[in-house]
Amino acid sequence: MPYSKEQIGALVRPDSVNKSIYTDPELFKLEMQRIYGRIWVYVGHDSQVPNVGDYHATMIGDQDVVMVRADDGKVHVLYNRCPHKGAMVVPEGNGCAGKFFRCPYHGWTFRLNGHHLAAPMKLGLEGTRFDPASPEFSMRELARVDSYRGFVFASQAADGIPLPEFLGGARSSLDNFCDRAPEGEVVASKNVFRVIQRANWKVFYENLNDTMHARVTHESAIQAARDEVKAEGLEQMPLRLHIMENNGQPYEFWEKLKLVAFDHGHSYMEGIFDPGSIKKDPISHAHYQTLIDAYGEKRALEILSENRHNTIIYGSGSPHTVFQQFRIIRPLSVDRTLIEIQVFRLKGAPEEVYRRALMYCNVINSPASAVMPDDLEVYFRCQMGNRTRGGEWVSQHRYAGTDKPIDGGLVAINGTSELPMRNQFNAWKQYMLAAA
Amino acid sequence: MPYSKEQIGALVRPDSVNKSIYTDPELFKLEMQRIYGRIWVYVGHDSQVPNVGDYHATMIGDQDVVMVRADDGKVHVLYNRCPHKGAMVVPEGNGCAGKFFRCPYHGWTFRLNGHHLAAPMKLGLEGTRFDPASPEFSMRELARVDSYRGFVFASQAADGIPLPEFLGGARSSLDNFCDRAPEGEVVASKNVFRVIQRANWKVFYENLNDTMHARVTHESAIQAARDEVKAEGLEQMPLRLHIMENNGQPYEFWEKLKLVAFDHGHSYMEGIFDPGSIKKDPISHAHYQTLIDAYGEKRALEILSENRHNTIIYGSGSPHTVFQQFRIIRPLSVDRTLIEIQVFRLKGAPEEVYRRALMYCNVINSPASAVMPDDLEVYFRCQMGNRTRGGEWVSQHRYAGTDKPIDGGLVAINGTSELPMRNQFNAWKQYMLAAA
Amino acid sequence: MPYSKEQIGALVRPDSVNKSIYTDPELFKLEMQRIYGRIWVYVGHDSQVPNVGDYHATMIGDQDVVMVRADDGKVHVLYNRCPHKGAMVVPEGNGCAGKFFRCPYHGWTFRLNGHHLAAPMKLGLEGTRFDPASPEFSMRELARVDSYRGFVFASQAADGIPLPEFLGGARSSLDNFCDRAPEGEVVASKNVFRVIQRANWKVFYENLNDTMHARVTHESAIQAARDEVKAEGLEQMPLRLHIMENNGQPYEFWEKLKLVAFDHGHSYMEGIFDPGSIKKDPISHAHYQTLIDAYGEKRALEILSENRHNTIIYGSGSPHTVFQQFRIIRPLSVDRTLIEIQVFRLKGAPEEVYRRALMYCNVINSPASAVMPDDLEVYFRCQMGNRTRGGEWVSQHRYAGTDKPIDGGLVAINGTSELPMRNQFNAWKQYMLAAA
Amino acid sequence: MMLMEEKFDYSTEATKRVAVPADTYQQLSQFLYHEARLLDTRQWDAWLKLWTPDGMYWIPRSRDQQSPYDALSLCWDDDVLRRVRMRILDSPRRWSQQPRSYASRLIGNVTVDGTDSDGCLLVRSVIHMTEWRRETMFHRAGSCVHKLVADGDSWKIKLKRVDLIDCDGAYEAIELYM
Amino acid sequence: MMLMEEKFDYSTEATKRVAVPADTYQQLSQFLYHEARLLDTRQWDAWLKLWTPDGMYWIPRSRDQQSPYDALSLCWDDDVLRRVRMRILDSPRRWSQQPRSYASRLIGNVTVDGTDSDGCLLVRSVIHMTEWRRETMFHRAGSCVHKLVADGDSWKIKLKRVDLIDCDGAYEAIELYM
Amino acid sequence: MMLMEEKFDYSTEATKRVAVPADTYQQLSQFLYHEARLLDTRQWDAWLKLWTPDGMYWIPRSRDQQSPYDALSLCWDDDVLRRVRMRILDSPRRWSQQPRSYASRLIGNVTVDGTDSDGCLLVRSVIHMTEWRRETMFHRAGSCVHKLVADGDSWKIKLKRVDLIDCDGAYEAIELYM
Ligand code: FES
Ligand code: FES
Ligand code: FES
Ligand SMILES: [Fe+3]
Ligand SMILES: [Fe+3]
Ligand SMILES: [Fe+3]
Repeated sequence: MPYSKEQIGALVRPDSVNKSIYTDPELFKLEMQRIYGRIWVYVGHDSQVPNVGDYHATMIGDQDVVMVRADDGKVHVLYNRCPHKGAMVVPEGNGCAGKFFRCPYHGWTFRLNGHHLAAPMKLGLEGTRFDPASPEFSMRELARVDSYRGFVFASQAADGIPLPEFLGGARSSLDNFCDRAPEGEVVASKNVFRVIQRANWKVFYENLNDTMHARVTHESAIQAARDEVKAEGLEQMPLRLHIMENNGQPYEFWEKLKLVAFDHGHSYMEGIFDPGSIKKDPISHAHYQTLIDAYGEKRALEILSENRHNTIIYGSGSPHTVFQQFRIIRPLSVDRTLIEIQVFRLKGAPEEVYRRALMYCNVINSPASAVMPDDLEVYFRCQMGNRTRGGEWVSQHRYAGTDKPIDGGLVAINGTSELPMRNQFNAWKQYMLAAA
Repeated sequence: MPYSKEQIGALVRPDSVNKSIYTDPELFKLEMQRIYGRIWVYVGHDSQVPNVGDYHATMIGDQDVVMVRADDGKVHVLYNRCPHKGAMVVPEGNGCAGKFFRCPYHGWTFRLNGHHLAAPMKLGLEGTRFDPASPEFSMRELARVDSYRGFVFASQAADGIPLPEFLGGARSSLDNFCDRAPEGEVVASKNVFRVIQRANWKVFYENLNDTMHARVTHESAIQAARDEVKAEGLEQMPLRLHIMENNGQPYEFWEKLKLVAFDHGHSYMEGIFDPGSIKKDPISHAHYQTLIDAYGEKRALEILSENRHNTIIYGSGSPHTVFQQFRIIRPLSVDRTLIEIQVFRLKGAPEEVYRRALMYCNVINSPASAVMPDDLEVYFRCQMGNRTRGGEWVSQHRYAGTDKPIDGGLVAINGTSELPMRNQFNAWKQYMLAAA
Repeated sequence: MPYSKEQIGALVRPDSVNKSIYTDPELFKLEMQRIYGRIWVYVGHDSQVPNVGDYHATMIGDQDVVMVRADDGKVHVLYNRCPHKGAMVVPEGNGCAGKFFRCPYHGWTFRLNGHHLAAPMKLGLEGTRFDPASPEFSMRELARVDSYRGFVFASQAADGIPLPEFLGGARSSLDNFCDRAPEGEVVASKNVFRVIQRANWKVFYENLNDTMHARVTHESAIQAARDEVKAEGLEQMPLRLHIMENNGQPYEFWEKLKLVAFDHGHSYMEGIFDPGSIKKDPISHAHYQTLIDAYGEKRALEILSENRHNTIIYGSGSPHTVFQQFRIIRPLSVDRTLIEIQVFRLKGAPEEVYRRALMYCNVINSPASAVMPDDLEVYFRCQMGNRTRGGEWVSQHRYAGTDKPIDGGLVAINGTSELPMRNQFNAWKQYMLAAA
Repeated sequence: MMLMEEKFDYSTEATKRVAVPADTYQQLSQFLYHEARLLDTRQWDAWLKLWTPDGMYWIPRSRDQQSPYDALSLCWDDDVLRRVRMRILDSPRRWSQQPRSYASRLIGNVTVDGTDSDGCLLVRSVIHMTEWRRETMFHRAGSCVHKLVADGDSWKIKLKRVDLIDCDGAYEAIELYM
Repeated sequence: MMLMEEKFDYSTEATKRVAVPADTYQQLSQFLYHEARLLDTRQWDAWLKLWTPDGMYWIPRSRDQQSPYDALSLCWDDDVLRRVRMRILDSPRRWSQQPRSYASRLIGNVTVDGTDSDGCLLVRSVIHMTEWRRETMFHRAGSCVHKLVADGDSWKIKLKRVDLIDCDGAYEAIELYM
Repeated sequence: MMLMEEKFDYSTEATKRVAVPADTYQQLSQFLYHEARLLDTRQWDAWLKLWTPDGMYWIPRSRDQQSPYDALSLCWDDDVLRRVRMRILDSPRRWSQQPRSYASRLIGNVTVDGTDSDGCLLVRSVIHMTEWRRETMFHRAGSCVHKLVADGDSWKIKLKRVDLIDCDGAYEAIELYM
C-alpha cells in the first residue's frame, strides 16, 4: 500500500496528527528513506575518535555506519560494509582499525577513508570487471559529512542544504554547550547509557519540550523527594533531589518558560534549573572562575546565563547544555527506539562540573533512575493506545494558532504550548513530501 | 493481496475448510475487523467491577478496552486510549480508577463513562479546535454494550442485532449457569488461569464440542487415572480422577450425547459427567437443598438436570454451567491465542460447590494440569501441519449432511458429529462476507 | 511486490549478484517454492530408519516431512500432516511409528506409506464426501523420492529430471564416500550437531568452496595451534591441531587445488589434508588394509587417493568424503539457517576411522569448536552489511571469465577462483526463472 | 480429600524460631538438592517417597495467596495427583511430552525459618528452574517453602509451596514439577 | 556528598586475606540470603536498615570500572537515593510499576575475599536475578561484592557493587535493586 | 591421544559412597566457586592449572551419553585443546569475540557422590550460566560432575562433564567453557 503525497499530507493537521504515524511499519520504512536517508544526522563526537584509525561504529536510521579518523586527520563516515561479500568490516562499538580497515572474511583492505587498498592475490581479479578505483570496490563514504564544534553529522543525500543552515537556530545551543568549556571544546565521556523505549521514535522528540507532562508523569519521584526532605528534616533540598523534585513546579512556572522552535523541526526550551548560583554554589563558582579566566567576566556571565533545558535537533537527538549531555535518538523499528546518552567534559572546567553532569545523568537518565522509567512507561502506553480504534488523532492543540514567527522559526506565547510538536510534524511532513 | 468475496466464500465448503483459514495473517487481520470488530464479544462479568470506579482492562480482538463501573451504576466499555497523545489510561488488569480516569502522561481526566472531564490549564486549549464536548477529546465508548445475566458483552459496530438475539439458543446455558445459584446470580473468582495456545483461535472453538478427540488426545491421563485406582486398590474412582478418566468413555457414550448448534456459530454439548448424584453425593445434595429452598423442589431438579458440558458462544468463549467456569478465547495473532479461565461462585450455594469448581479447574484447566497440555500439543501440531503442502483442506465430514434443523439452529443425529465445527464456519463465512 | 522474470534475471550478473538476494523476504518465499519446492533435496540417510516403522521427521525448505521405512522395506517421504484437522502426526525428531501412523488428535491411522488406514467410528463418515481412497484423506507422499547409495532425496515436483541426472558429477563424491567403506555402505551416527547461522542459507554454500577465506577468517585458530606447538615444544603438529592449522596454508597452496563445478549448482574442491599417510599413520593404514581385503590393492589405493574436501549438492548440503560427514543446510528464514551435521561409520572399516571422523567433527564443526564460530561470525556480518546502502553488489569476480567447460560442468583454472559461487547463482537463476 | 476440605494446615509462617546446628542445616540443604536431583533426573518413584502420605504440593496462582480453597492454584496436588502426574510423564501417549521436557533446578538461599504449630520444620529456599522443550527455554523462578516432618535421620515433605514471580502470568503448558 | 566527592573508599580488592571460621561463613551466607529475601519480598525498610549511614550502592556501567566519578554508573546511590527509590516503588503514582515488577534473586558462590585497608570484610558472590513485569522475564546476572562492617553479631553494608555481565548493554527500565 | 583412544576412565558413577567432613565439603564448594570465578573473570592460565595433565573436559551431545567415542560431543577436550581455546579467546583476530562474550556461572546443589574405582572424588553440582554477547543473553543450564584428584590441600580436575538440558538442541556459537 504505497502512500500518495495526498495521503501523507493528510496525516498531519495544523493541530493534530494521525495516530498511524506512530504505528504503521510502512511509514517507518518511508521515514528511513525520506528522513534518515536524507537529512543531516548526528553520528558522534569528534573526541570519540581522537587518533588516526579510531572508529565508532553506529547506525544512522537503518544503516550501519562507521565514523573514523583517517590519515588526513579528518573524521570520515563510511557504510560499514565490505564491497566483496558485504561483511560488516568492524563490529559494532568502538575500536582502532590501525592504519587501514581489514575485512575479517577474506582480508580485503581499505584506507581509512574507505578507498580500496588491496585484495589478496590480486592476479585473480585482473582481466575481470573488478576495478580498485571504482566505488563499487571500496567501503562507500556517506554522501556528505560535516561537523559543528566537534559534533559530527552526516547526510546520505548528495544534495540538500549545508549543515549550518540545517541546524539553524539550534546552533546556538551547540555554541553555548562548547562555550561553557573555558577552552571552547568538549570531550565525550568513556561510556554512555543506552535505553530501549518500546515506542516510536517521534514520541521521544515530542516529550523533550513537553512541559505539561513533568508534574504528572514524574509525580512519584517529585513526591518521594519532598517526603525524603521532610522525613529527614533537611533544611534545603540537596541537588540530587532537586533535579527530581523540580519537575513538580507549579504550572505557572512552566508557563513562563521560553519555547523556541526552528525550521527543520528543531527547538529548545528554557532551563528549568540553575545547577547552583555562581555566587553561593562552590562548583558553579569554580566553573565561573575558569570561564572568567578564559573569556573575561562579561562573556563568562553571558555564557552561564544562557540557561537552556532540552534542545532538539530533529533526527539526531537532544543536547543539554547545562548538564553537558547529548541524547541520541535512534529509531529501531516502528515501535522500538534506542536512546543513547553521552556526557561530556568541558575542557578547562573543574572536574567537579563533569562529576555534577555524571550525577545528573545517573539520577535522571539512567535506565535505573527515578525519572526515566516513568517516561518509558507513558511512551509505551501511547504506543499501545494508538493501536486502538479509540480515536484517530493525536492532539497538539495547546496554544495552536498563537505561535509567533521569528527569524528561522517560531516562538511560543506560553511555555506550555505544544508548538515544538507542531513544529516537528510540520518538518516531518516537508521531509516526507519533498522526497516523495 | 486483498481477498475478494469469491475467494473468501471458497474457503469454506459444507464439509471442510481451507487450511489457510488457520495460517494466513491476512485473514487474521480481516477477522479482527469483520468478526471481532463487529459482533458481540464477552468482555467480563459484572461482578469483576462491583464498585463505582472499578475497572477491568482487557482486549476485544486487537483492541485494548476497559470495562468500568460508572457513577450511573452501569458497566461501560471504553477503548483504553487517552485522546490527547493516545496513552493507555489504565494498565492491563484490574483496579479502581476512583471517581474518574486520569491519564498518567499529562493528567487529562475523564468521567467513568469516558466523557472528557478536564485538561489541566484549559486556557491553553481555548480558541483552538479542542472541544471537550466532541468525542474526539473523550475516551471513546464502544458502539454497543449490553449484558446478559451479569455477563457483559460489547460490539464495536453501531448497527447489528441486539445481544439476546445474537446469543439465541446459547442464552439457555447462561440461564442455567445462573439458575444454579439459589440467588440467581454468580460471582467471578478473584483469579483466573491464562493459558497460551500456539495455534489459531478457531482451533480451540472446534475442540470444545469435539467429542471424538477425548479418548485419543487424553489417553495418557485416562490410563494414569485407571492405573492409579488399580495400583492403590481403590473401590471407586475419586472425583479428581473421574474427571480425567471420563474422557476415556467408549465411543458409544459419546455417540449418544446431544449436540445442539445455534445461529451465529454457537452450540453446546450434553454433559459428560454428573459431578455427583444429588442423592448420594454430600456436596450435590447440599447444593440441591439450597436450590429447593430458593426455587422449590421441581424447579431445583429441573435446574440440576440440565446437564451441559461446553457451551460455545462464538467469538467470546465457552461457559461451563456444571463446573461454573467461563473460558474466554482471545486471538493474539494468527498462530497464538490466549485462553482465560474464570471460575464463579454461585450466590447462595454452599461453599463446597465453589471448591469443587476450583478443584475441577485446577485438575483439568490449569496449564499445569493433566489434561490441558495434551490439548495444547495437538492444537500446535495442527498449526504446524497446516503450514505444509500435505493437503489443502481440513475435514469436517463426520455426519455432514445429516444435521436436523431446529428453531434457530441445528441438532446432530449423533454425538460424534462435526456439526458444531460446520456451524462455526458457516457463521464465520457469513461474518466475513457480510462486512466485506 | 511480485518479481518479474526480468527483475529476477537482473539480480544475477556473470560476476556478481545483487545483495537483495540475501535480504529480501519475498525472494526467500519464492525460493521456498521454486527451489526447495521443486528440486531434489536430501532428506536423510537410509540407515537412520533401519527398521520398518522407523521415522525421521525433518524439513524440506518450509515443509515438515517425515522419512519412514514402510512395510515394503522402502523409504518413503510424507508430508507430516494428518488430513483430518491437519495435525503433525509425529513430533520432530526420530522414532518408530510401529506398524502404522496414528494421529494423536483423533486417532486416524495411516499405513507407513501414508495411505489412509482407518478413522475411528467410520459409520459417521459414510454417505459423505469422505473417501479413504482419495489422497485428500491420506498423509500425502512427496511427489518423488529416490536414493543414491543410501542418501535419500525427495522432490516436491512430479516432473523434472531424475535424481542421478540432477546429482550429475556430484555423484562421484557420494560414490567415493561409500566406496571408502569396505562393505560399500555407510551408517549414520546416533547424534548430529545442529548449528544456527544468523545469515541467509546461500552464504553457507558460497563458503564451502571458498578457499580464499580460510587464512583470514580462521587466523585465530591457526595461530593458536602454531603457538601451542611452539610453546609445548612438540616435534610435529598433532592431527587435532593440524586440522585447524591447515587453514593457514599459504595462498599458493590454495591456488593449486582443483575446483570442479557441475550443472545444477553442485561442485567440489580438492582435499586439503590427508588425514594420515596410509604408510605411516596407523589408522589410515588399518583402513587401507580393510579396503585391500575388500577391493584389492589397486582399487583401495584409487579410493583413498580420491581426496576431496567439501562437495556441494546445491539445495541439500555438503558431504565430506574423507571425514565421513554430511552437512545438511536448512533455510529457516531469509536471515536464519540451520546446519545439521551428520557423521557416518564406514561399514567394515576399523572403528578408529569413525573415531577420527568424530574427532574432526568435534574440533571443526561443533558449535563449541575452534573453527565454526568464526565462520558464523563472518556470515552474520555479511547479513548485516548487506542491509546497508554501502553498495548494491556482492562480488564474485575472482577468475571470472576463465572457467573451462567440462562434461556437465566447469573447472576453475585456479584453486582460488570464485567459480563455485558463480556456478551456484547460475543455477539459482535457472531455478527461479524456470518455475516462474 | 485435601483438595477441597480445609483440614490441612497449609500455612507457611513459622510460629517459632529455631536454631539448627550447622550439620542439620547442611543435611537440610542436601535434602533439597537431592529432591531437585530426583526431579532433574526423572526418578519419579524416589521423589514420591520423599512425601508424607497427606503431603500437599502447592503452586499458588496469586501473589501471597492465602488459601488453596478460595481461588485457583496452578497446582494443589495430593498424593494421588502426584502419582498420576508421574504416571502421565512416563506414558508413551503423553503427546505433550513428545518431545520431552528437560529441566535443571538450582536451589539456593536455603534458610531455616523455624517450626509451625505442629513442630514441622519450615525451610525456605529460592529455586531457579530452566526448562527445555522443542528448542525453547522456559525460566521459572520463585521462592519455595518446604514444611518438613522428621523421619529417622531425614525428613518427609508435608507441604511444598512454590511462589513463582510470574504466578499470575500467562503460561504455555507446565509439564514438570518444580 | 558521596555522589560527587571522592572521599569514599569504593575499592573492592582485598588488601589482606582472612580465614573466617565455618560458622562465620555460614552467617555471612545467611546475611546475603536475608538481604535478597528482603528485596524479593519488598521489605524496603528492613533492607534500608542493613546499611551503614554512609553506605553506597553501586552498579557500574562499564566492565572493570575503576571509579564512579569518571564515568556513568547505572546506580551510584547513597542513603538518600536508596530511601527515595523505596518511596517511589511504593508510590501509587509510579506508573512504571503498574503493573509491578517481581523478582527472585538467587545468591551463590559466596566467597570471603579478605578485608580492605579499613578492616571491612569483602564478600564476593554471584547473583542471578529473574525479574517479571508485564508478561516479560528479564534476566540479570553478575558478580557482587559486599563490603561489610561488623555490627554486633551481624554486619552492615558499607558498599555493594554489582557487576552485571551486560553492564554496557541497552536496557529497558531497571526498576529494582539487585 | 585421549580424544580417540579409550584408555581414559570417563565414567561418572561413584563406585563407593564416602562421607566427607563438613570442612572438606566446604573446601570442595569453594573449589568449584573458584573455578567458576576464574572463568567468569577470564583468568585462563589459572584455570588451566586446575587440571591434571591428562584431564578431559566433556560436554556430551546426547542425553545420558555413554561415551565420547561413539557419538559426537560438543566438547571432548584434552589439555592441548583447552590451551588452544584459551589462546583463541585472547586472540585479537578471534572475530567471533568481537564483541566479546561475558558470562556469569552460578554453581549450586553441590553434592559429593563418592569415589570412582581409582579413588577420585566425584562431586556433582548444578550450573546455571548466563552469557551475554551482542545484546543477546544465552542461558545454559545443566548438571556437572567433577572428578577430582587430591593435590596437596586442594584438588586437580581429572574430568569435568557438563550435561546440558538442551545438549541435543540447535546452537549458535558456544564460545566459552561452562
Ligand atoms: S567479504 Fe570482505 S573480504 Fe570478502
Ligand atoms: S496522553 Fe493522556 S493526558 Fe496526554
Ligand atoms: S487431526 Fe488427525 S485424527 Fe484428527
Ligand atoms: Fe519526563
Ligand atoms: Fe481435550
Ligand atoms: Fe571457514
